[in-house]
Amino acid sequence: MALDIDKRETDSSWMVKAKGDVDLYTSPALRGVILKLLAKGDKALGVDLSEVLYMDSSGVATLVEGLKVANNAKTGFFLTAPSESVMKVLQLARLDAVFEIRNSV
Amino acid sequence: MALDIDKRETDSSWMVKAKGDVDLYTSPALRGVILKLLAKGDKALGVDLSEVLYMDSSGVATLVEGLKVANNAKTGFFLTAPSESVMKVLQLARLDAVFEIRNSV
Amino acid sequence: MKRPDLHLEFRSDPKLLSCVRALTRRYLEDLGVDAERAGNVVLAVDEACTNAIRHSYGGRRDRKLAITIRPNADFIEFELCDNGVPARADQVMRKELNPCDPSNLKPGGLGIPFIYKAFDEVAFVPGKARGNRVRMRLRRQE
Amino acid sequence: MKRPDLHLEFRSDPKLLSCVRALTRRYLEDLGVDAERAGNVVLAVDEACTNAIRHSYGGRRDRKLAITIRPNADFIEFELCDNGVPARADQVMRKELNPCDPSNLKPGGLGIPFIYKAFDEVAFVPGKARGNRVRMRLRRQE
Ligand SMILES: Nc1ncnc2c1ncn2[C@@H]1O[C@H](COP(=O)(O)OP(=O)(O)O)[C@@H](O)[C@H]1O
Ligand SMILES: Nc1ncnc2c1ncn2[C@@H]1O[C@H](COP(=O)(O)OP(=O)(O)O)[C@@H](O)[C@H]1O
Repeated sequence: MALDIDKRETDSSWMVKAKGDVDLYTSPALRGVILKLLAKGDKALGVDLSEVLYMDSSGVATLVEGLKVANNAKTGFFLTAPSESVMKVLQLARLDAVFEIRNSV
Repeated sequence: MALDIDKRETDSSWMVKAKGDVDLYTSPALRGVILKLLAKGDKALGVDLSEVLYMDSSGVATLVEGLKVANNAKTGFFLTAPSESVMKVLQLARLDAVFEIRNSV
Repeated sequence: MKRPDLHLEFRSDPKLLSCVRALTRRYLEDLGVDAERAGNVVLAVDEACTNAIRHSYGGRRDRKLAITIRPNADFIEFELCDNGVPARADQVMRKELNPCDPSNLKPGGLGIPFIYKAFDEVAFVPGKARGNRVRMRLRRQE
Repeated sequence: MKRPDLHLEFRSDPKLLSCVRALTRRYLEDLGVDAERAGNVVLAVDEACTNAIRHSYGGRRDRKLAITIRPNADFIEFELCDNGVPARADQVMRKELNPCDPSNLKPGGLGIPFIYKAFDEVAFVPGKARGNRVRMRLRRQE
């Protein structure tokens, strides 16, 4: 299943929106986009997960890696409106308190 | 996948509503309900296919058998609001002109 | 020959057909096959399985069926194998449907036409003593 | 032993995991497993496959994986087999996750805990020379 990835710039941040399943096949593309935007280092990065209906541990690892890189660079990193199934996986991973989660898009 | 089958009586007809996939596994149950109601012979019979998202040739055969029995008994027999995929199968079977198809439920 | 993408063996139980359809549908969607063609192929694969259960195995639910999905440069090939009664060649030949005559309704006889309609190439290969292979090919359009 | 309901062989290509998930999900739905448990099982099966592709096969996409789904009176059993590098027993032991320490973020190490979380019984059986079997059992609640 292909993952659609859209980028959008706002005044305060970069927003990356993923649509589809994030798994071993698709997470490398998401990782590439996230790391490239973080490398610019100019703005906070938000990942919109409202239309991700499935995410596995490779997707979670991608988000953790993004957060680590952002923390080291003192850049903001947040998740926006994760779908119910994404929230469940973050909870299973005991990572739901580690990410800044914003509810609206 | 289980098929839900509901019966409902109106002034002029029996309405049978199926929800789910109609295939080799589930069509015998639908056939049973249709033939039993037709055996009463008191009212027209409508089959509501608005929530059938998949139907195979065994489902089509069930409807054809119902229509034959109804024709022989001079009872009305109609299909109500078939979903797009049910319409496609009836068209593939070249049977779309044979059934009375009503649009609203 | 390259390893097939998918090879699904399943018990000849009508209850399992919804799983066969789910797998087939997802595979076609992932390849980007458009919804109309994919719908026809899902139906046709289901019909081939239904025929194998009913006719090759006489409705027995404890036998083995296998579908192999193999893509190559030109086609996506679906092959269904059973070990039951071989089909008679004259009954599985290409057949097209005419608009049905309302005074001559027959419940049945749709599976074979649906299979030929969905696929670009179809070959029924009955085994000598037993079994059938149904080879169904969809031309790639990407 | 009774014939399994489903036995899916697939190429070790991450692209095919969505088909494995679709099949697993539909099978569980048809059995009436509730959505929360089914979601955990779909994830866990996917993680077992992901581990086999990454660790047993070192990312090679042309190897064979097989999942067998066998129901019995008490359990639904999923067994994943590969022919790759056997896992080290100490790395695939039951592991539970604690709330993550934000100052010590590690991307990884989630697959094994997800597998033990979803299933009621899990056994990793590394082959002597090569291969792994991962036997995962879900207790029936119907
Ligand atoms: N797998 C099979 N094994 C044996 N006979 C078969 C098989 N598939 C089809 N046939 C034969 O072809 C005929 C036409 O099949 P089909 O068009 O699906 O209609 P139906 O199954 O409703 O009779 C069947 O009645 C059967 O005699
Ligand atoms: N199928 C396998 N074959 C070989 N080693 C495995 C297999 N599955 C898991 N392992 C080992 O167990 C470790 C933990 O797996 P897991 O919890 O999924 O985390 P990760 O894959 O992110 O390292 C892996 O790093 C690997 O060393």
